[in-house]
Amino acid sequence: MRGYSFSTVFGRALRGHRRWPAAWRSAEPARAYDVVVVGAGGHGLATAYYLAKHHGITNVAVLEKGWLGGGNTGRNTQVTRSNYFWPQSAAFFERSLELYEGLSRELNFNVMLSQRGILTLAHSHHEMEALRRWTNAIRINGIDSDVLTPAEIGKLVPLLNLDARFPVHGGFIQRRGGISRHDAVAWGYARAASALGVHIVEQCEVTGFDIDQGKVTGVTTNRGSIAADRVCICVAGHTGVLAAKAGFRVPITSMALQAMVSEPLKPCLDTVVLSPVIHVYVSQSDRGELVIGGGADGYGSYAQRGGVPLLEENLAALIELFPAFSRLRLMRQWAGIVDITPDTTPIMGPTPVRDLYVSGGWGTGGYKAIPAGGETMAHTIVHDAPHPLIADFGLDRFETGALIDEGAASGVSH
Amino acid sequence: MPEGLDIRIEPAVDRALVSLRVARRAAGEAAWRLRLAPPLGAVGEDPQSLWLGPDHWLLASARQTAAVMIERCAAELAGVLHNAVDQSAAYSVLRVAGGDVRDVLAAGAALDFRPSGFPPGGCRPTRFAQVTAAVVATGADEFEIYVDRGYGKYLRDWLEDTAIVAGNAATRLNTRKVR
Amino acid sequence: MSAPQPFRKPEGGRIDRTRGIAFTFDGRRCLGHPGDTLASALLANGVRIVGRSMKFHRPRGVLTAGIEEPNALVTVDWGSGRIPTVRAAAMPLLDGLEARSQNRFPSVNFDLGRVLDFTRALWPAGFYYKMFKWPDWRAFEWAVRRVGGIGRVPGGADATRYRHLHGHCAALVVGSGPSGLLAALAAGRRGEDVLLVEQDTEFGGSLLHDPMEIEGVGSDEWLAAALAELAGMDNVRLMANATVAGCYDHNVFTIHDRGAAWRGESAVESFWKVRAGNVVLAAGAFEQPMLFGNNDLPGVMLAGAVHKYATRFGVDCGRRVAGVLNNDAGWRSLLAVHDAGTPVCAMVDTRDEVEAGLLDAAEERGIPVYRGATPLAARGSRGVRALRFADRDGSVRQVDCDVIGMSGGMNPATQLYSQAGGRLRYDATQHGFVPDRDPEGWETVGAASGSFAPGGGSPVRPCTAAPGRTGRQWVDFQHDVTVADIELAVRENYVSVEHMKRYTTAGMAVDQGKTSNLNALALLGQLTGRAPGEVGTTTSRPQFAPVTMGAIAGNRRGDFYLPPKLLAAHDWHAAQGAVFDDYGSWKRPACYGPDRDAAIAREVLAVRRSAGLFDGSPLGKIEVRGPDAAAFLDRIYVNNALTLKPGRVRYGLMLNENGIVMDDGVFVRIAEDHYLVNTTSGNADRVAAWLEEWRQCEYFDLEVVLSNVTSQWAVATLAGPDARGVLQALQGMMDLSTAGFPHMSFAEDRFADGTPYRVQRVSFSGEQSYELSVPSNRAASVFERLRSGTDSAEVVPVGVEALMVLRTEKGFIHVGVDTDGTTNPLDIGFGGVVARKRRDFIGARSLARPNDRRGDRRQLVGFELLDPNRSVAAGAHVVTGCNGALRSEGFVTSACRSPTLGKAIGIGLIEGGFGRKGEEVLVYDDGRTTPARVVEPCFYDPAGERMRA
Amino acid sequence: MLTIPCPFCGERDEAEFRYGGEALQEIPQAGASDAEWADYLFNRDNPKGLVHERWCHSYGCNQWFQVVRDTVTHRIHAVYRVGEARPVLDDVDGASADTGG
Ligand SMILES: Cc1cc2nc3c(=O)[nH]c(=O)nc-3n(C[C@H](O)[C@H](O)[C@H](O)COP(=O)(O)OP(=O)(O)OC[C@H]3O[C@@H](n4cnc5c(N)ncnc54)[C@H](O)[C@@H]3O)c2cc1C
Ligand SMILES: NC(=O)c1ccc[n+]([C@@H]2O[C@H](COP(=O)([O-])OP(=O)(O)OC[C@H]3O[C@@H](n4cnc5c(N)ncnc54)[C@H](O)[C@@H]3O)[C@@H](O)[C@H]2O)c1
Ligand SMILES: Cc1cc2nc3c(=O)[nH]c(=O)nc-3n(C[C@H](O)[C@H](O)[C@H](O)COP(=O)(O)O)c2cc1C
Ligand SMILES: [Zn+2]
Repeated sequence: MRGYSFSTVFGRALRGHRRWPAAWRSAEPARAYDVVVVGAGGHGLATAYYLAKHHGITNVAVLEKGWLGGGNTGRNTQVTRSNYFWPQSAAFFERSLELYEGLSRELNFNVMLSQRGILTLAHSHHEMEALRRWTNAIRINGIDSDVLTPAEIGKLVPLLNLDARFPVHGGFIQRRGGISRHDAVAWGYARAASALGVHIVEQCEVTGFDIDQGKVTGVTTNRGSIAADRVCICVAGHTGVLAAKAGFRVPITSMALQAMVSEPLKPCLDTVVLSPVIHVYVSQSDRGELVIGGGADGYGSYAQRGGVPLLEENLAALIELFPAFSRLRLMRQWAGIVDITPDTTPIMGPTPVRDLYVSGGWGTGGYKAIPAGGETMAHTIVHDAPHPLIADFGLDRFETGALIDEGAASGVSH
Repeated sequence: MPEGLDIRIEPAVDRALVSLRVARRAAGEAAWRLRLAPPLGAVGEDPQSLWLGPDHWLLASARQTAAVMIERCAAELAGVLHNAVDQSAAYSVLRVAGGDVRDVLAAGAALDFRPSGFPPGGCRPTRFAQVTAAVVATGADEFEIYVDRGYGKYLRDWLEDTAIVAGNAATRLNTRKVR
Repeated sequence: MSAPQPFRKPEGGRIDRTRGIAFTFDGRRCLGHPGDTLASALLANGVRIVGRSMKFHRPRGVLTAGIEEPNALVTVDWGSGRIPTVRAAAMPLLDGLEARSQNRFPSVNFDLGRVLDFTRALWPAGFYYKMFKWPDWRAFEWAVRRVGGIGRVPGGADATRYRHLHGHCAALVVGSGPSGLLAALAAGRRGEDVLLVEQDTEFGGSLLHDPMEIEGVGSDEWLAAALAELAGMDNVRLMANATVAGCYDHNVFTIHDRGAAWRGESAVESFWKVRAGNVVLAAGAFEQPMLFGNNDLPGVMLAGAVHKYATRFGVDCGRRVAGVLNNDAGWRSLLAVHDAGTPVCAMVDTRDEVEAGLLDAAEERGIPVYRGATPLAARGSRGVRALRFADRDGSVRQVDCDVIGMSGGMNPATQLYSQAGGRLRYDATQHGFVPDRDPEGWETVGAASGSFAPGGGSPVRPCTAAPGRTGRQWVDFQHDVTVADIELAVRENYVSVEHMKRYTTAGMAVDQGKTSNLNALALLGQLTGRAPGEVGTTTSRPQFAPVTMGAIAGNRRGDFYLPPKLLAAHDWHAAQGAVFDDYGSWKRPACYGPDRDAAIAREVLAVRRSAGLFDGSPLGKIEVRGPDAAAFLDRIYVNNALTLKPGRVRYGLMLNENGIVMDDGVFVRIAEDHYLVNTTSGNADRVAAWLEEWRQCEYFDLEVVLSNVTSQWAVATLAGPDARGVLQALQGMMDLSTAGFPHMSFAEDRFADGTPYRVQRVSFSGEQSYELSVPSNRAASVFERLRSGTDSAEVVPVGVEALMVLRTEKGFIHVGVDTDGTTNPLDIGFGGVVARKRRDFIGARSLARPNDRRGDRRQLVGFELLDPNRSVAAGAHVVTGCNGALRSEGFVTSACRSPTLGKAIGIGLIEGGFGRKGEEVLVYDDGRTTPARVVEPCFYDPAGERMRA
Repeated sequence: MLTIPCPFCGERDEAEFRYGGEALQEIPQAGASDAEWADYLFNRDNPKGLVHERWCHSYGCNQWFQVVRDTVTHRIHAVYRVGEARPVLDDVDGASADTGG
C-alpha cells in the first residue's frame, strides 16, 4: 500500500485536498465468494487482508451489518500489550504486538501506535507476590517487563496517589505496551484489503447459514444469499447469536463493557495505568481526553450502553488513584458488547460445521489481538487447520478441560 | 453536626439479638407461632422481630437474653427445623433520628425513603453505603441501622460525614418541604 | 463600583444592578452583577476573545448563552479551587472569581499556536492517519499531544464535597421553561409526586429572556404565579442548578446537582440517581449556527443568544447587529434585540418567503431585509467588522456590523429521549430531528418535541457555489471542523454518519455536537444525495452535559472508597503495637512492631517455643443444621462428611463445578444434625453465598438451614507448646488434656462468668493449637487475659505474616496463594481422598476429564535452595532451558527464610512435581537463576507429633 | 441501570443483586460424556432477546430467584421463585427480535 505520506498530503494541500481517492470501496455483494468473513471489525478486516496479502485469496467478502469498525473495534480503550502469563497467550499476543509495530507502514495508514508503557499496580504485599509471579512468567516468555518501586512509579506518574485506600506497593510495566488508534486500525485494514480486491459490504447482515451435510456452503443475508466455500465468523459479542444460527452453542456470555472519556486536557498522563484492585484503567488519548475503563456490567446484555453502578465504581477508583482529576468532567460514556469466555482466552479455529470457522471470545481484550488474529485465522482458513500460534485456542479445550485461564493467572483482562 | 440540620447519630443501646432461620416450607408456620414480622416489617415491642428474608428474622430484645429467646424459639418451634443463634455481638446498631434523617439516609441506599415508601414499622435489608445492612424505621423521623460489627465505626463515620454534607444541600428530596 | 461596563445597557435585565461583583479575566479587573453569567459579564466588559479553538488556535468569543457553549471555555479559580474548561455561558458570576483563557500561548490575544492555522492546508481532517508513520508515530506524538487538549489538570486540593443521593418520584419534569412548568403544574394539581429539574440558576427557561403571553397574562406575571403555586404544593419538589445528565434503564436518571457548588469552602456537589415513574421531557431546543465564511469570528453569535444577553442580562453584544437567518424564530430574536436597543442593520435570510408580519416589523424598524440571499463571509480578523453576502440577484453586498446574529433553526433537545432508546424522525418542515414516538410513560413537550411557534426553518446550506466565497465555514467550532473537512470525508468514502463523525471529529467536542451535529449531517446528506432522515444521527450518550467526575465518584475517597472492616479487638491490637495491613476488606495485624522482619521472626519463634496468640476472627463460621446437614456437606466437600463423629473436626476442600479448588478449612460436627463450617478469612462471604446458592437452587430437597455466625464469634488462636497450659488457666475452661480433647476435637461450654465459648483443637502452624471462640464483644478482654499468660508461659501476639511463615514451614497450603484458578485437588495431593469418595460432590465430574488427570500437571512440592545463603521469593519460577529460551515449569507460591530452620524454603507448583522429589531444578527470579532441590512440601515436624502433643 | 423486582422485597437497585447466569441449566446425570458435561458447564444460549436467568438478592433477603429479561432492551418481563413454574408470558410484544426461546 502507498499513497499516504507527508508529501502526498503536501501535494494535495496545494489543490485544496480535492484529489484524495476513497479510502476503501463500498462493494455490492456478489453471488459467490471463496471466503465470506462475517463482521467488519478489526478481526474480520484483518482476516480478509491477510487472506489476500499472504495467501493470494482475493475473492473475499467481508459482510458487515452496520458500518465497518462500528463494533467493539470502534469503541474500545485501545490498550495494546503482550505481557501475558501463559506461553500460548504470550506467543500469540507478542506476535500481534510485533505486527502492530510495523502496521502503520504495512498498511500505509498511521495507526498511531504509542508505546508509552502500560503500568499495572499492586496494592498489597500479597499482590506484589502475585505480580512477581506474573512478571517472571512474562520475562520467561521473552517479553519485556520491569518491576517498579512506588518511588519509581511516582516519578513516572506524578499525579498518582501512592497513598490510596490501598497504598501502591509497586507495579510492573511493559514499556512496549501502550495504545494505538482504534478507528485507524479498522480503516487501515479496510483500505488495504479493499485495494487488494476484497469486497467490503456494509449494511449487510448475515441472518443464517446454508449448511449442506455438515458443511457450510454460504450465508443468507438481508441482501440475499451469498455462496461461499468457507465462512469465518468474526462478530465478537454476536458470536453466540451466529453460532446458534449455525446450530451449535458456544461458551460465551455477551456483556456490555463500558468505557468513558473526560473532557480533553493538556498532556497530564504519559502512561497507561491499570489497577486490578482499585478497579480502573486509564490513559490519555492524543487529543487529550482521559480514556477510562473498568469491568463489564455483570450480566448478559446486547444493549450497547452502560449502566450507572460501574460508572460510579470506575470513577471512584479513578479519583482515589488520581485525586487531581476530581475537578475534571466526564464527557461521554458508552459500551460495547463483548464475548466473555470462561477462561478469558479467545476461541479461534474450526467449528462443528465443516468449513465454518470462528474467531471470537475476545472478551475485553481482543483489540490488541487484531493483527495476529487476522494473520492466524487467514492461515487457519486456508489450511483448514489451526495456525500453530492458536492451536490451543480451539473450542475443543472446553471438553478436555485444557483451559488457558489467563484471568485466573493474572487477575486482569483487556 | 452542621448548623440548621436536624439529625442525631448515636449507637443504639445494648440489646440481645438472635438470628432465627427456619426451613423454607415451615417459615409461614414459624412466623405465625412466634408472631414474627411480615415481609419488610419490624414488629413487636420486646422482643422485636425484624424481617431479614422469607426464612430469616432477627429478634431484638433489651430485656431478655439471647439464651432466653433461643429457648423460646426452641419451645415454640418444636418439630420445625430451625436454627436460632446468638448474634448479640455480631452487629453494630446505629440510631439516626431527626427531621432530616430521610435525606441523610437517601445518600446511602437506593431505597424509597419517602414516608409513603418507608413508613414506621418497616424493615429493609439492603445495601447501605456499600455494606449489607438492615434499615428499620422506628418512627416517623427515626431509624435504626444494623450492620456487621466490623463496619460499625465506618458506618458511623460515614453517616457523620454525609450529614455534614447534607446540611449544605439546597434541595431535599425525601422530606416533604422544599427549602 | 465605577469600573466601566461599556456594553452594559443602562437598564433592563434580571440582574441586580444595586450590587457589583468584581472578577478578573486573564488578570484584567472586571465588574458584573448578581444574576450575570461569566459570559454576560465578559461581554458587558467588552471582552470579545475569550478562548482559542482546539486545533487551529483560532480566536474565539462567546457563541451561545447556555451549556452548549463550544468556544468560551475558561479556567476558573474560585472558593473551593480551580476548575478547567468551564462554560462561561453557563457559569454564574461569583464574587472574586478569577477566570483565565485556555489553550493559548502566551496570551489569548496573541497565540503562537495560530501558526497551525496559517499552515492549515497541511492539517485537513484525519491528517494524522496519512503521515507521521516514519520513523514512527512516537517521534511526533509528543508535539501533537501538546497541541491537543484544552484545559489543564488543576493543582491543589479540591475542597468541594461530593455526595450521592437517591430519589424516587412519580413524575420527573426535565426543564422549567413554559412547557415544563405547565406540565409540573398539571401533575402537581393532580396530586402526583413531582420533581422538576432545571439546570439554570433560575426557573423559567426561555421566559426569562423571551416574554410572551401565557394563559392570557404576561409571562413574567404568569411565571411568578406558577412558581408560587408550585412552591406551595407539598407534592412538588423543585431543583435548580441541576442538570439531568443521563437516562438509564428502567427510568433511572442521573442528575448533577450543583445546588451548593458555588459556596466556597463549603461547596457541595451532588450526584442523584432518581427513579421516575413518568417523565416529561421539556428540555427546549438548541439553536443551530449558519454556515458562511469565517463564521467562527468573535462576534458571530447565535441570534437567540444575542437576544438573551440583551434582555435577560442587559448586555449589548455589540453596537450593530446583522442577522443571518433561515427561520422565523431567529427573526423574532433579532427584532427583540433591536427593540432592546442594539440596532439591527440587516436581515439576511436564505429563504424566499418570510412571514408577512415579520417583514412588516422589520420595515417599521427600518431594518433592511434580504430574502433569498446567501451569506458569504464575516469580515474581520479578531472580531467581526462586516458581513458579506450575495443578494437574491447574485450581487455581493457588505454591511458593517460587529455582531452577526445567526439562526439556522432550532434542533429539539432530544438527547435524553435518545438515551432512553427513543427513535428520532426527521421533520422536513422543521428541518430538525424530532421524537418519533415517546417511550412508555414518557411525554416530550414544547420545543423539545419540535412544536415551536409556527414558521420553522429551511435547511442550512453551505455556500459552496456562491461567488465571492471567502474563508472557511465552521461546522464544529471547538474541534475546528469545517465544511471542507466534511467534503474531504465524503470524497474518501467516510460517508456513514458515524465514519464522518470519527474521521472529522465533528460532534466529539465538549458540547457533543449540540451546535454542530445537525449542520454536519445535513451537509453530509447534501454531499451524498441523501435526505437527512436517511443519513440519520449519531448516538446520543450520557452525559447530557459534562459532569464533574468527583461528583460521580461521590464521597468514595479514602476509607469510604471501600469500607475497612475492623476486628472486634482492633484497639487492643493497636495497643500491642500492631502494624495493620489490608487483607481483603479486613484491617488485620500484619505483625507487632515496626521492624517487620524482626517482628515476624520473633513471633514465629514464640509459637515454636512457647505460645503465640493470633486473632483468627475473620475465619468464616457457618452453622449447618438439619436432618440432612451431613448429606448436604457431603456434596459440598471433597471429603467425607458423613462419617465425622460429633465433637470431631475434619479438614475439607471445596471445589467449584469445574473442579478447581475454591476454599479449604475445617468443618465440625457439633451434633448429629448440626455442623459448623470454617472457611478461610478471605472467602468467608463467598462460601456463605455458595452454600446458600446450592441449598436454595439445587439441593432444595434437603432439610437444612444455614446461619452465618462469623461476626458473632471472635477467635483467639493459641498455638505453641505452652498453649494448653495458658488456655487451661481460664476460669471455667473444660479439661483440655490430649486424652480427653485430642487434636481435631471440638467442644463448647461457658466460662465461670457465664461467657459462652467454643474451642476446637486444630493447627495451621504445626504446633499444638487451640482456636477459642468467644462472643466478639468479649474479644479484647479474653485476648488480654490470654496474653498475660501464666507464670511459666509467655504469650506473644502473632500477626498474619508470622502465621504465613509458620504454615509455609509446615507445607500447609493457603488457597488463592498456593493454588490458583487452575489447581484441582489432585494437584495438591488429594488424589487419595477423591478416589476414596464414592458419592458425587461438586466438581467431581470435572476431575474425570483427561486434562485433569494428566501426570504433568502442576503439582505441589517444596523447594530448598542448594546455596544456604541465597533466598527464594514467592513468584519465582522453575525453569528449564538456558538463557534466551527459558520455559516455565511452574512457580514458587510461598517462600520465606525460616526462622525455625534457619534456611530459605518455599513451596510451589511444578509440572509433574509429585514424581520429582529430590531433583535439582533452577529457580528463576528477576533475571537470575538459583539452583534448588525439589523436596516434600512439609519442612517441619513431618510426622505431626508436635501438633498432636 | 436495572431495577429488579425481587419477589420478596419488591423493586431494588441492581447493585443489591448478584447475577447467577442463565437459569434452566440441568446438571447432567451421572455418566454424562465429557461433551455433555462441557456443554453444561460452559456453553450458553446467550440469547439476543428473552433470557431466563438467576439472580440473588444478596444484599437484601438473600434469596435466589429467576428473572425473564430482554437482553436488548433490558426490560424485565417476569420474575419467579425457585420451584415456581415458568411464567406464561403474554406481553412479549415488546421483546426484541431474535428471541429464540
Ligand atoms: C469498552 C471496551 C473497551 C475495550 N478495551 C480494549 C482494550 O483496551 N484492549 C483490547 O485489546 N481490547 C479491548 N476491548 C476489546 C476489543 O474491542 C474487541 O475484542 C475487539 O475489538 C474485537 O474485534 P472484532 O473484530 O472481533 O469485533 P467487532 O469490532 O465488534 O466487529 C464485529 C463486527 O461484526 C458485526 N456483526 C455482528 N453480527 C453480524 C451479522 N449477523 N452480520 C454481519 N455483521 C455482523 C458487528 O456489527 C461488528 O461490526 C474493549 C472492548 C470494549 C467494548
Ligand atoms: N405560549 C405558551 O403557552 C407556550 C407553552 C409552552 C411552550 N411554548 C413555546 O415553546 C418555547 C420553548 O419552551 P420550552 O419550555 O419547551 O423550552 P425552554 O427553552 O423555555 O425551556 C427548556 C428548559 O429546560 C432546561 N433544560 C434543558 N435540558 C435540561 C437538562 N438535561 N436538565 C435540566 N434542565 C434542562 C433548559 O435550561 C431550559 O430552561 C417557548 O419559547 C414558546 O415559544 C409556548
Ligand atoms: C479511544 C476513544 C476515544 C474517544 N474520544 C471521544 C471524544 O473525544 N469525544 C467523543 O465525543 N467521543 C469519544 N469517543 C466515543 C465515541 O464518540 C463513541 O461513543 C464510541 O466510539 C462508541 O460509539 P457510539 O457511542 O456511537 O455507540 C471515544 C471513543 C474511544 C474508543
Ligand atoms: Zn429480596
